Amino acid sequence: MSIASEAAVRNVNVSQCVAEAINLEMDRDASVVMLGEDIGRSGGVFGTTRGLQRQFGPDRVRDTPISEMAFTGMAVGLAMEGYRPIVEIMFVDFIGVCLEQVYNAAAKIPYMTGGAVKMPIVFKTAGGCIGSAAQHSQCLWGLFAHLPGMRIVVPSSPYDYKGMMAAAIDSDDPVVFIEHKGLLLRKAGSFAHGREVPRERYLAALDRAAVLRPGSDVTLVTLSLTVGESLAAAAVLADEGISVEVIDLRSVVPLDFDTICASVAKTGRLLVVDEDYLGFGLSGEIVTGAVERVGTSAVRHVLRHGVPDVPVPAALSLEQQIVPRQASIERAVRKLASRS
Amino acid sequence: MSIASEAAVRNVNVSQCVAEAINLEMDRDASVVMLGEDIGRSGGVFGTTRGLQRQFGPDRVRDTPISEMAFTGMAVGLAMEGYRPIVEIMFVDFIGVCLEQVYNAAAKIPYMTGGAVKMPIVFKTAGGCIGSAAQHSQCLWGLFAHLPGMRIVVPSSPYDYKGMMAAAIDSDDPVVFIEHKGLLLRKAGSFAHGREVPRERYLAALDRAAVLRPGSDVTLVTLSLTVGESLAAAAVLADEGISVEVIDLRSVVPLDFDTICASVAKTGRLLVVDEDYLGFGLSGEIVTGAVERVGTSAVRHVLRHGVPDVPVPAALSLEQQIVPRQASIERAVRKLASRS
Amino acid sequence: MSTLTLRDRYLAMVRMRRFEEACLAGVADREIHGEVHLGIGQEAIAAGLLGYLTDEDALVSTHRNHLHALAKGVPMYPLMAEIFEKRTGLCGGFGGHMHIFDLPRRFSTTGIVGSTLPVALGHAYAARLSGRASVAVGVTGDGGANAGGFHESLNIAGSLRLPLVVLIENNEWAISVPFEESTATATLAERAVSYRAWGKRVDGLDVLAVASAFGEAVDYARSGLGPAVLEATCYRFRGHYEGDPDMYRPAGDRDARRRDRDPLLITRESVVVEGGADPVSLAQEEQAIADEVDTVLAAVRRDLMPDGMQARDHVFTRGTAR
Amino acid sequence: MSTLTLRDRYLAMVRMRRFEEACLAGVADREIHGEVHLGIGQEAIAAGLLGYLTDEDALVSTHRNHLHALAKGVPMYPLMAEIFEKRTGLCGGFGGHMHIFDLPRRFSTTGIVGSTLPVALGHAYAARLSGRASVAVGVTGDGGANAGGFHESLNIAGSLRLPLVVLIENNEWAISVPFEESTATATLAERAVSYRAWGKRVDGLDVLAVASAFGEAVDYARSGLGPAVLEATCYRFRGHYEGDPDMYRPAGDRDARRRDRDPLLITRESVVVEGGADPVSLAQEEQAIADEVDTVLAAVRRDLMPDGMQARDHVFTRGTAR
Ligand SMILES: Cc1ncc(C[n+]2csc(CCOP(=O)(O)OP(=O)(O)O)c2C)c(N)n1
Ligand SMILES: Cc1ncc(C[n+]2csc(CCOP(=O)(O)OP(=O)(O)O)c2C)c(N)n1
Ligand SMILES: [Mg+2]
Ligand SMILES: [Mg+2]
Repeated sequence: MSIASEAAVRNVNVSQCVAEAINLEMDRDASVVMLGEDIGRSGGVFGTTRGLQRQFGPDRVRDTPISEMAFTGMAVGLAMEGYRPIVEIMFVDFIGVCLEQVYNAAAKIPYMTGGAVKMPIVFKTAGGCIGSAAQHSQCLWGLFAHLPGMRIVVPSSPYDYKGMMAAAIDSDDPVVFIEHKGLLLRKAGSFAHGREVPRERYLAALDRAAVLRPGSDVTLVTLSLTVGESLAAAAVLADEGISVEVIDLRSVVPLDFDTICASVAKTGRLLVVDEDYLGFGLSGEIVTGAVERVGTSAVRHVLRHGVPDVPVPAALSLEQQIVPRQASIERAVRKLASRS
Repeated sequence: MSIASEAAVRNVNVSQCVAEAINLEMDRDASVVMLGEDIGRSGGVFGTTRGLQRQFGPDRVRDTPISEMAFTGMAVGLAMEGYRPIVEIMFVDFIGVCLEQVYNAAAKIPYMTGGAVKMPIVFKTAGGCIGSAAQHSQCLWGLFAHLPGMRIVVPSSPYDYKGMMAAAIDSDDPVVFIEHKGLLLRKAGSFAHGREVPRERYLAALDRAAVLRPGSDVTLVTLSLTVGESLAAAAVLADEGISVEVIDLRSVVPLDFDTICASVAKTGRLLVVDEDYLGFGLSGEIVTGAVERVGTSAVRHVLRHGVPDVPVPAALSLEQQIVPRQASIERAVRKLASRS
Repeated sequence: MSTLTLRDRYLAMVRMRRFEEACLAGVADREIHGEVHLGIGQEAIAAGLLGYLTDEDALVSTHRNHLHALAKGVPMYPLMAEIFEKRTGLCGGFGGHMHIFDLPRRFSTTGIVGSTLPVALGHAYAARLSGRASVAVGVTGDGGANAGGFHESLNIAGSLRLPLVVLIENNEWAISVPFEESTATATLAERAVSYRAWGKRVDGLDVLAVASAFGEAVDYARSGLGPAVLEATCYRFRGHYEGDPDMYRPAGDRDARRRDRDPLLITRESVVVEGGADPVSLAQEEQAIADEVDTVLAAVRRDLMPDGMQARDHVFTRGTAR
Repeated sequence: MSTLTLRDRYLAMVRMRRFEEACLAGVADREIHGEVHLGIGQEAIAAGLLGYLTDEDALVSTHRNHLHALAKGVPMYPLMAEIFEKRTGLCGGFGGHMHIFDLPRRFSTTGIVGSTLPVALGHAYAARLSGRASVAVGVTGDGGANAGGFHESLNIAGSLRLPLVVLIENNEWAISVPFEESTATATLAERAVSYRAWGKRVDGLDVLAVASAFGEAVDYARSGLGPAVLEATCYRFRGHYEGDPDMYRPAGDRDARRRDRDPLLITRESVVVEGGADPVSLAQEEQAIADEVDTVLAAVRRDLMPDGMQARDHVFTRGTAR
């Protein structure tokens, strides 16, 4: 992926890219409707739905009461009626009040009906750490990924935020779309990758990882905000003589093992950087999946860097110790690169 | 673990072992209270609380309305008052209506308070497949395990059901105690391991795996109902000349990697048998944790056998294709043993 | 009010009872390998729904759903075949008794208590979006009315004046927990005021009373006034599920209720005594219904289970998410 | 009725306002790095609680919890220190503003809307178990009253007659969603009947009216009659959180409300005009409070953040679950 010429980089932030995608889909397809808290009158707490209610009216862009169980269930009913609902769970941390409708209904109905009923629902939600402590900083893609029947999409660049949201709405499968709070207000121009965001509609593939930086010593697999952190780390490490191949997963379910394994076969060293909890989640799945595919002899060294299975603490001094960011990623790469 | 003399094997089923454990704890500690649906008047849909309400009264053994969010939250309030609540979520599949209080409150409060507040709560629930299709057959220990702050206990034998329930109630940490519906009504005498259940109180360690059968070709790690299935498979495979070491995990969080790795270092072949969904869960964590500890060269071959990331279907003909049981475990071992 | 006669409703009740008995046979013979919840004793409620709903109206039911499916016009054969986990079932045997879906008839179910109303609310919202004058019926038991989704859904329906009809089958028990013990108020219908909803409690053994009240509720919701809550009282005749030892209810009381307050017998009596039905022709019709159900049962029993090789179908990853 | 005077309550309100302003300073200077929700404009409600609760009574609050903490007697210093994420805080800096816990005072909070009442219900149940004549207060906003936990908790409290007092701070907005748009009924207090609960709506800018109504509610619950629902109306003076652009509310209306209906000014007026307070001595007391808060703020600012090396403490696995 090449860095676009400055001329082509629009002065938009990531939230605007999301709003643009939803806008274009709603415009072309009257069956797309949206439900959630503060998505209408305010345009979303991060602005990802700005302008939509004004354009499409309060019925299609519905500000709901704080009743997540009811409105996630509404999406299931709407999907059975032929609508394509987008449901916003403001922060992913709140999923504990309504996981029921997501995993027991939306995710299972296509299977439980023997394929007779589709559930084209997007569960749009914001994750990631921006300093709001234990109940407002989680990622939780590992939680959703464990439960079959849903695509789990986690973009990292402005281009993908727009294109993957469009593809998520377009998909007939239930999709969990996890934004990072720390990216939503960033300008496209501040990104090192995927800065160029076309005005018109486009779809970005929902199940392909991207090699953002080629390298030969270490395969670094990551997603969401830590993609940018990892690219920055890789640049520093290159100066130290460590060549890091940075892979942006983009999708958690399904995982693109073709891309991951091709890289690991080359480097023999696999580092997974994950802002979600480390245990029983994404990183274990990637390491195991790679070992299953290319064998333990090809995967010579593995390392995981993620939130070490503690809640996210309030104080910055504590938070910095457990949330992966550029400096800690550099340390992890150095540690892995030194093994032989 | 030796097979007890028949004389010592009491004519109790697993549910009675659980009820006995709770009974003994409630008797010695007035702060132990229990909340849940159908635990009182009926003694539990599987009988795991039979007799408790008669003995300890309706206040300490409270039949609740179908209001899981309220009564899991009650347990949090009770714990802050110095009580040691046991909460029954009848089937683990229902956790989607009340995960919130479990993972955002009970599991995090000890950390969020900087260690000032303990949460000695047992979330007792039944999982596993006995033919009740997509919404009543899940295991979901992988879901809880991803969320930090809780012990996840999954016993397989009558001895452990009693001893680990006692230890769970005795623990100051929040514990998720996952029973298997297919074991609860089985008699102690029908088990090949842990059949001998003392009448008096005892505690079984909450964080140790057990090597139930030594072997040299394949390390088979499993838990819950598939422990018995694996032991039966290992006996058949022994006749074919394949020596299987069967490890009963007993605890999912924390995992006892000392025991797992000692075995893998010996056999070089690791098979994880898991009745939970395969992806992003226990099996990936075990494989990765083993690789991290003993290195890829020591773990020569790995294989996972679990529910292949589809919901559990209704029909027996379908269910048998996806739920691991003795015959499919035998096939998996043969497959792994043949690799060199 | 619908044009159905008491006799029509009675015969529908007979059909429902015979259907449940066919399922019972499937449990006894272990053809149905999952758990099964039957609606025996509650037929007057389902039969009271007849005549008010079209395929444009939705009905979302619970774990105890067979009678509602029949009332919504779901054909008996694929319904029974799904309960029997056969490939000819509505869901090809993937769903089973707690997961009945008939999309063209806007009928669906869930096995999770409290989860019906949110889904029904979605159907009600679809009516609003599409400008259809249809209603969505969400069924719950007395126990399910204590789940949070009840409150959330009714509040949304009330504030948006959505055409949601909440039908509460109050059979006095939620498994082993009696209604009075789990509920703060004497009735559930009185909660309607909290949601600016129409509310009424009706004797659920009296099929005509149910029909008239349900007709009112549907009219109210359909006309755009907002949600309606109809509580119909009844009694669960059997254990919570087939196999439930049911030791928590006083046996004497249960037996008396079943003997003296069977809606089928009560309704038959009305049909004969008040409706002046000819007992002989009525018995013939009853027999014809029994024969119909027997024929379906026999055919379903001959059907094949689904092909095991398809167990990984119908999920986009086809069991290879990883 | 408590023995506190109007003047006492007014001075408590001043203390609350100054406290919130100190937090504001912490946000402005980026000392507090997480999000912060302030209760400015809602002081008359918290000050109305004073005098009715002891340490045996519990209070469970929301994301907007500072004033409730002060009302419950949580000491200002460790409270502010926790909000400032300092090691001297109530939770050593691990919790932060949305997660305030003071166990000896039975005060706790959660950042998840709708999750307060279930926890408060647990305290109410503890009162029953231990035979204490204490109450548990669960706070919710108008928005939080639409969450399922509201219904589930009140129904349980009503059916067991538990001493749960639900305090609804109806500040007309849930972030950007106005009360009338999200709620089926004109008031929230009227929902009390669904739970066989005491219910009342009170003007939450009138501290004496709140005090008297809260006293009634607590008496009712304490005497074993069951739960009470007190809805106190008010207005959120600032954005939902500090940094909220708050473009969704008509600015003119907001400014007028803040200018003309500030509970601090209203109450001060009463203290002076009706209570005949000497303006000079009142101003001195106000100044003393401002000084007290300033002193605490200055000290908190000097405190250290927690030691980063402890970030894996306080979970039994110490970050090595795997
Ligand atoms: C969320 C949830 N909690 C508990 C259960 C287990 N369960 C199934 S049916 C039932 C009782 C339901 O009672 P009621 O709503 O009165 O319906 P009835 O069975 O009497 O028809 C319970 C507790 C469930 N399926 N889902
Ligand atoms: C379950 C859940 N949903 C959504 C949120 C996000 N959220 C935080 S505060 C809030 C509004 C709360 O409104 P209200 O209860 O009226 O309290 P107020 O902020 O007005 O004091 C929302 C939607 C949350 N924290 N938890
Ligand atoms: Mg019932
Ligand atoms: Mg509010």
